Amino acid sequence: MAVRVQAEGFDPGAELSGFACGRTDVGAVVSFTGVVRDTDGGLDRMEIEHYPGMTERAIAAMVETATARWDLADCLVIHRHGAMMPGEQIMMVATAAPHRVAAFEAAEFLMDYLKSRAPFWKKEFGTDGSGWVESKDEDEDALSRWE
Amino acid sequence: MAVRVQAEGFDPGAELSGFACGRTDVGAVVSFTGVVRDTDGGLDRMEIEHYPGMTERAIAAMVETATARWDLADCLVIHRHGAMMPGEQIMMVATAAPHRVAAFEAAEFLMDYLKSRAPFWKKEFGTDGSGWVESKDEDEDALSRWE
Amino acid sequence: MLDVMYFAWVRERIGEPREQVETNAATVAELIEELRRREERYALAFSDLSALRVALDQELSDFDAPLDGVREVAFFPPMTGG
Amino acid sequence: MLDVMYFAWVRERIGEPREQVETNAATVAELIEELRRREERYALAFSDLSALRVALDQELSDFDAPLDGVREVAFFPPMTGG
Repeated sequence: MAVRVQAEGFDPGAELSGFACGRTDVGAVVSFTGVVRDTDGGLDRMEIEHYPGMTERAIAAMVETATARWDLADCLVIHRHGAMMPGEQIMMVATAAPHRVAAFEAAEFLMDYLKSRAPFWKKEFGTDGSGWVESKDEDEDALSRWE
Repeated sequence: MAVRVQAEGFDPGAELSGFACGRTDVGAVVSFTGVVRDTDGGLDRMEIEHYPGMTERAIAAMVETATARWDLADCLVIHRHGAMMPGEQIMMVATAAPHRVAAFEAAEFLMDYLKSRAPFWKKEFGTDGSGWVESKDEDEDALSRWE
Repeated sequence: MLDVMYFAWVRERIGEPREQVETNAATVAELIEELRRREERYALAFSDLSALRVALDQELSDFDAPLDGVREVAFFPPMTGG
Repeated sequence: MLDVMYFAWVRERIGEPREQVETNAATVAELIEELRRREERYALAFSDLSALRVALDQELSDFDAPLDGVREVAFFPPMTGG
């Protein structure tokens, strides 16, 4: 189990290669990577603010809940803060489990909670000015699946 | 969209690094890797038989269905046949989409169909002899989610 | 003339991966009946149809499907990919 | 003496990321009332509580939570991680 909150970029492929490898009790590995999206071509950069200390605590609590709920062999969460360009990775979650359903569900659980319960705030800077990304009702609703 | 059916091993990390990268219309990348599991320590190797020709057709049809159903920017399926050792990768699915729900659902859809509708058969060789892996009712039931 | 293929334990019970079959069977079920009557190993392989799947020209099909125009028939147990 | 922190647009409206606040407020709601009365920028930042979240000592909490024993209070909009 590892949690990293960092400003530096990372390579999801390299992270996946080193994750839960050589373990014979693992049958399924799921990874999710979040990328800075710029559908309209008007985004210059994204800046992510976070709450140092609370971020690490909140993510560690999510990982602990996931580990108690699903049979997981390993779990990795990386989340960046600071400035990043379109196409760059924002964050990554990886889960390893004996069975595929546990690996998928735990990864989705962690993603849903990271979206709405980890203290990160995204601000977009583009050709039309800047603005804070607003939270979506559907992200809040997604949490009800896990109650 | 790429489908590879092969005897050779592969590196999921290297595959993920080259997948859908540098695209600014992608916000979410999900990967699933299936690994030869040996919980009891009695497995020497696994051999996967397949139906050349039908395998490629069946997987291509699944990818087509997924692409029609979800807003996907890219999709990758790799599945091995032949002999492999505990800890080795059996197969991999990767999906890239603007949004996380589509990427997750399409990856799970492809996994569920690969389990029960792609012509692969697993045989385990261990200290207690050899035997064909039996299909599970729960794998068949998983398909009903997508109907 | 049909190309008939066998996979996994069906192949092991029949003893070969494929063969050419001269038949006038109208459906998969009729073909299975013909094969069953041939030899014990066929009867054994086709003893429990609920444990078998069939593909016609590389598409999953049913036991009551017609063989009209079909060139390749494959019998195998439920798949265990992924 | 409380450490009060602000994030995202709350920080921008208040004009600083953190400050020390001398208060006898018993709850988060009382603290917000005190801050609101101070200056226009606070009134603006706290104008719509439905758009705000609060954490006490780095744990998400509620506006009616007591401040007894709390050292660090943080105000911010709904989170947008992931």
